[in-house]
Amino acid sequence: MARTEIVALILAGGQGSRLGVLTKYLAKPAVPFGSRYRIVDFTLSNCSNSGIETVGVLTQYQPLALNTYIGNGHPWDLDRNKGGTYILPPYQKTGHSDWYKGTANAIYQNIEFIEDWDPRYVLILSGDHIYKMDYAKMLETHIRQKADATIAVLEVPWSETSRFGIMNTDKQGRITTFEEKPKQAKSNLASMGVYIFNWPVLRAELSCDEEDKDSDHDFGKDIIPKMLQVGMNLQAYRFSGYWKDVGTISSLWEANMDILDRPHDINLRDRDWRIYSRNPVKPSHFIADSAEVSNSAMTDGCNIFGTVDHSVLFNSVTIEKGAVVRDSVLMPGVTVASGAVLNKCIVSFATVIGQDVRAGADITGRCQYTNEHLLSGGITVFERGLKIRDKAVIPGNSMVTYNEPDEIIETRFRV
Amino acid sequence: MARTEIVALILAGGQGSRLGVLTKYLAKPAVPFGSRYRIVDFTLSNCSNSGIETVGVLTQYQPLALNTYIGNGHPWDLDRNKGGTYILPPYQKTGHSDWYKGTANAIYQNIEFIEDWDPRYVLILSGDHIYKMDYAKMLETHIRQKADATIAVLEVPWSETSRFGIMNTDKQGRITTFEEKPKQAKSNLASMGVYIFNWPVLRAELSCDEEDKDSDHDFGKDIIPKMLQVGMNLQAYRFSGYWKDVGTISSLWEANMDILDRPHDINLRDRDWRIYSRNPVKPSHFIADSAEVSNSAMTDGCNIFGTVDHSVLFNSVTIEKGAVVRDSVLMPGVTVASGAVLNKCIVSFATVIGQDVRAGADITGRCQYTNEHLLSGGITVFERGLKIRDKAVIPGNSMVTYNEPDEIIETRFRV
Amino acid sequence: MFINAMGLILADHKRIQLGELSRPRALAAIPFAGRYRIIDFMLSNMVNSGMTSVGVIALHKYKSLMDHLGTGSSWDLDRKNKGLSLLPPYINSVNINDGGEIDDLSGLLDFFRANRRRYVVIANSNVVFNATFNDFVARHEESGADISVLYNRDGMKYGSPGAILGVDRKGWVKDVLFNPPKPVSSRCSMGVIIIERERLLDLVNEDVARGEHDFSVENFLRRYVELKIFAMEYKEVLLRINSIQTYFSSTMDLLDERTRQDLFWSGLPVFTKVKDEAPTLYGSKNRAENSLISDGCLINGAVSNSMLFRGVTVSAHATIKNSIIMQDTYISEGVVLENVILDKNCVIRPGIKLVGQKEFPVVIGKGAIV
Amino acid sequence: MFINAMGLILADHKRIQLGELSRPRALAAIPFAGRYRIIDFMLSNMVNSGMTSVGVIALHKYKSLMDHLGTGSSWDLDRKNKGLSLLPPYINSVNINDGGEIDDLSGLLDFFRANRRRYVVIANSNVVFNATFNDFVARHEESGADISVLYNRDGMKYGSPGAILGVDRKGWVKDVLFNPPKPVSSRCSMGVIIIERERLLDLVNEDVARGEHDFSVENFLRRYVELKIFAMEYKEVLLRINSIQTYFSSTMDLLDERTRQDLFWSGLPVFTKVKDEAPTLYGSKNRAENSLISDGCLINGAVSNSMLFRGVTVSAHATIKNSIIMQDTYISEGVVLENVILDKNCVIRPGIKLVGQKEFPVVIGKGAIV
Repeated sequence: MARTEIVALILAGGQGSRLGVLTKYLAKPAVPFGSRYRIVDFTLSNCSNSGIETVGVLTQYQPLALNTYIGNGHPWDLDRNKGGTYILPPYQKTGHSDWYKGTANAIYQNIEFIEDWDPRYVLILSGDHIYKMDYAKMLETHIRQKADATIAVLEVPWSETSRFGIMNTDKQGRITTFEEKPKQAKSNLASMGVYIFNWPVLRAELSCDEEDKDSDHDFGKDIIPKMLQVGMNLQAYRFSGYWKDVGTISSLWEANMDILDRPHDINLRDRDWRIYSRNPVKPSHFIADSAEVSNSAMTDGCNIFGTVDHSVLFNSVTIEKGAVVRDSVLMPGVTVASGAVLNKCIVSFATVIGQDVRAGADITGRCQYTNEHLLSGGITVFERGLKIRDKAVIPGNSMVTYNEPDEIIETRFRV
Repeated sequence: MARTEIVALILAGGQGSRLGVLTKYLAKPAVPFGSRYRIVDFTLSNCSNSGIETVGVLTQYQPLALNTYIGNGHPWDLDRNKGGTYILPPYQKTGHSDWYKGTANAIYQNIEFIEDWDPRYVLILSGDHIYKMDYAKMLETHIRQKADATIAVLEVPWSETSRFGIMNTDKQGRITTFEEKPKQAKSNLASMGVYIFNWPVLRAELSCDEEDKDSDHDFGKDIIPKMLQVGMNLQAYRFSGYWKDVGTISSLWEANMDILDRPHDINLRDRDWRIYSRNPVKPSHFIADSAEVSNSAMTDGCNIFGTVDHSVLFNSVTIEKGAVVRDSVLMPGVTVASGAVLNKCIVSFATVIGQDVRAGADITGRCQYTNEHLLSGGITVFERGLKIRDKAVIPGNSMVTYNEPDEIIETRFRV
Repeated sequence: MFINAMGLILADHKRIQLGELSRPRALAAIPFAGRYRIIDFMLSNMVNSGMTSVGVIALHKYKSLMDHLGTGSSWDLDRKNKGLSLLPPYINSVNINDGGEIDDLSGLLDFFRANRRRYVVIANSNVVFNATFNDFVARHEESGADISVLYNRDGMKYGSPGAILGVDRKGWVKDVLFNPPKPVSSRCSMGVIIIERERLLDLVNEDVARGEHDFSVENFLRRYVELKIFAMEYKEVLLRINSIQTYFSSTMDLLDERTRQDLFWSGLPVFTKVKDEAPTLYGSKNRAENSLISDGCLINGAVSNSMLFRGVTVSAHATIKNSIIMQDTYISEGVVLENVILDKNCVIRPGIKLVGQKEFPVVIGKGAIV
Repeated sequence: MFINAMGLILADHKRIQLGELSRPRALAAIPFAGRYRIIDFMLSNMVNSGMTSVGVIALHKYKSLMDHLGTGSSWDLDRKNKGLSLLPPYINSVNINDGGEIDDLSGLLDFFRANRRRYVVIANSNVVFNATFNDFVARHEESGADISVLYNRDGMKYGSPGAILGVDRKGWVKDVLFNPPKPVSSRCSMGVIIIERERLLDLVNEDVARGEHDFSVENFLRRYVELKIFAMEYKEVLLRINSIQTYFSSTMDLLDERTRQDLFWSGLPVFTKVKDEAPTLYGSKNRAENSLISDGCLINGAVSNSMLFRGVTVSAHATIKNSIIMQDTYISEGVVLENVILDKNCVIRPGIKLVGQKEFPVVIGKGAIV
């Protein structure tokens, strides 16, 4: 094992602009999810549980929080002397420098990093999906099928095929054609954005693609179609189980609610496939005499004096007496003061909801923060580090972000 | 200790172009030094031995080798859960992105990183000096003197003052004026490029400096003079002991020879202040019957069948029978084939010197690789990963770098 | 940050046994406060003081302690030069059963020789508080004492208080009484002392030479006539665990706001082994109040005035009152528990009723199926 | 990479004693080959096979082994879930001197329960070779055997060869002779076996039930009649350390090019604890030849056909021939050594002469001042 069998590369460079203020200071993979986790915990834990020990995280946009969150990689058992986690932003080479231009270009720019490990296989992952998957089994299939590349696919409802990259395969699972967001799909097998490549093959394709002036340098649009065109053996690896792209506010909210409504689908209590995360180091949570908690998930450091229903609370959330929180997601350190009522709200780090605030899906109307471009269904989002004025009323579909103090925002503070 | 007392930041972003081909693929701090070390090992070990546990390494140019060398920080005991080492390249923020423009700007761009640790003090270091220093003692002095900033200084010969930033101090050690490379120095106390700042003070200065369109955003040129101008308390902290800037080929060569000629000055055998490095995992070195080794340093994995005199060999160097190496520095994996004679050569990673090659200071004349701009005194430098043709003759002051095969270079290979 | 001291924790205490809870493990390894083992508090105090070298003397039943401490990484003590050293008794002969001897103190001497800090903070593991030692070490240095000892004013509070200190006006210890029937003072040793490493080495070497193998805080205090012992008061929240009763009442104290704030929210984190449990899920018909509940639980029944450790399942129609339920224990439907301590991995079958008294809680050992 | 096996190394062997070298430490912890302890080779083989879970059973004198292994980070085994587990005898009673019992096997059972891999590779620590177990585990799986055992053809080479295997044409073990006066076959067990974890658990549980507490590779081989044991040959370089003589000759074998290449330069690294020594410095008038020399030495004398460990000082006019000098030993001016083994931290005073014979080297224990 002097050479490294497989290197995983997580594409975490996108700005995640559809998540609005949630990614204003954070790369998307660092966004909190599911009471105890960050989105990237799922991919990192999958790597660790699959026995993959060398993981590069390709960042570009706001990598700092992700960098400090991943740190030495210890929470995922990825603090290896050989291998481990590496944050890979674009860098300056002799004479020139480039930001990452597309998924394929991002890998192209890290050929040197990959070559240092001399791997047989490279696993390309995306940092913004919620799922549990054993990549070792996928690799076994890849090797058995003598594939040049293997793409993980899952069945999606026929009505949604037009949102995905769709694989058409023969009976043996070999991919015959690939259609990016087809209007009339011939199959409902959608690409999960999880690829295993033989490294020499991918290296050649990346170099070739880099020369192509017309290419978008994207795996789905460019690399895969070209490989199919020249007749390479691309295999589809079928995945069944919970999988969710949390790229939009509504999908992020839904995936959080799935933890409550469909706990067995993603099953966070599976001790043979733990999802690891960096621990906040807080005491057990406290449920006071006055509290009422139902259909909810919470974790260490919460202090609950009010009513919480069908909500996901992250560590160190305080719900004061008389406050009511429903169908909401409250990120670490959020305080909801007495008398406040939240419905279908997503509140980012440490924001303080003032007394008697009313916000969310049950409040109709519009305000200066109404954002129907990114929000729907009444979901209301608060930026991190805000103090919301007592008694403020905030209608659904609002994206509350600091500009200057106004009738809704009293002040902001550093988180 | 919930907040971090002090954060160290190592400026490792410079291209180190005066080191020529030695920094073609490596940032300067990653250049091998002293048989077992990389240049940055001294600064990292100083941090670790001083009890500093949070270290940011600001990189820009070719950070990859440095990134993989530092890895999880374990060799320096800096693989902390809280703290540890962080590679900090410039990154993309919402709306804009910048490369580092000067030493002060590099720190400015990492204000967010520093703020995350909420430190009282910030230690600014340079990644290309060879010295052993207890920063904890410097911090004690800084605190005792109630300084806004403390600058480490050492006495240099009066004849060399014009090459340094010179501090003029009063009797209590408070800096009165600072002169950058003065023609007529009033003192011989030179800045070592080691600064401790009270973080709130530095943060304010950095923000102020960033606004200044005329500033070069440099600590020595801009930040320090401005602080003196407004009457802040800047203290000089006297250091005595071995210190060397290895920014040029000749100073790098000299510092390597110092290990042999003045072993007690830097004293690598001091068990109370070990210099840590990433271990190459090789067996003990082998000295054959036919070998003659004198006045030399070497380490694990070497196989010596020839003659080695007054030279510094890194791990896994092979000297074949009949080869002669004098006054040279051979980096990891170099092979010198039988009959070859090297004098005052610096050979980078894995390069193979062919049979009967003659190279270095005792060969007069010029060749296509002669470089009197960067080289003097006959020092001859070889790029990494070259195979030098058997019987080639290479005069002193040559910088051998691959362009295409010629009468000197047979081929090159990946290292 | 740069504290010039190292720590030494005594995982066992000859006089302290917690019945069923002590059976499978050392005192230091007894689970406490939902997510922790007792030792976590003292270890965190040392780490929060900036110590990077801590030894733990374990004499027996150290397996769960070893498992808990692991490489020390949870306390950031997985140092290159062994930040955390478990010091079990070393067996120096070929086979213990062939009459080998156990040599506790020579391992200890090695530890002190290998870790050169000026001072050593030696602590029993039965006291729970949240503080750093930096100021105490500085005051010890100023005092010129051979040994400094920490105490608080708990002397009147407990029936079996340990070592009561007689202290003069300047703070020097003039008298030490062990478990006196009628305390002469309310100053009660916390079992935490500070001593110079070199001085300690001399004292231990002396003990070894005398054939004395019993290393304890109390033995040092006993020497108050020949050694200058300085007493320093600790005024914040402190819990003492001396018995099942004090274990139970200390846990219940954590439900008190002030105690909880002081122990957990003063800004100094309490580190413990990370378990990567799922978040706790509350069902639609649970009733939880005035309780501390850890990660990984499933709460479908009624829980009040109780402490639930990680991974506890409370089924529907179960009622838990004034109880302590340890890790991964399963409470079936219709169970009724009051004043009960259930150790790890118990299963309480449907409809079972267990009721103890506040002063005499029912204690069920590890892994029991009731 | 994804090997479905865990490792178990037996740090001691009842029948193997290396005199002075064994006195302060377990067999596995004896320094070997300049930078290593004997166990490093087996540990590296396991790590290079992709194992992330290795147990080490140590029965006595395990202090230097504990110090050497540390958190396991040198072998990249400082895993979240304890990659490296030292399994000392667990003392389950309150005080061993009060008649407590030592329970080796229950700790072992816990280890097997906590680490779920399909196969276990169990190895004695006295064999030195460099290989991965991946192919052997695959062949064991195909064979359908209960146990597979590795052997080589060393049977005729050593006087006291250990277990000689009688093997039929298909590779099944039909006879096992321990230290026979006249070997019936040259197939000599390497003391390395492969067995399914579940099967092993059954066998150990059986042993426990029978009151049998001796866990050894040889005891498994003894059961060749009731169990199907498959023999697999290892054909590369192998050193066996059974005695001071074989320890000495094995070291000298390393000066041979082929042995050195096979053990160290085959592409599989041999990991050991990193010491961060300085580079070795050669003075102007030294004379070194045909020797292996480790980091941190100062060489000013004559060294030939020898093995120098880390941090050895050889003063001017000293002569070292056919010798093994361990870590941090100091050789003064004018010393003459021939066929000598010096343990760690020795000081040889000026002008001292020590001469042994190749078959009977002079052995000087740890820390001696001669």
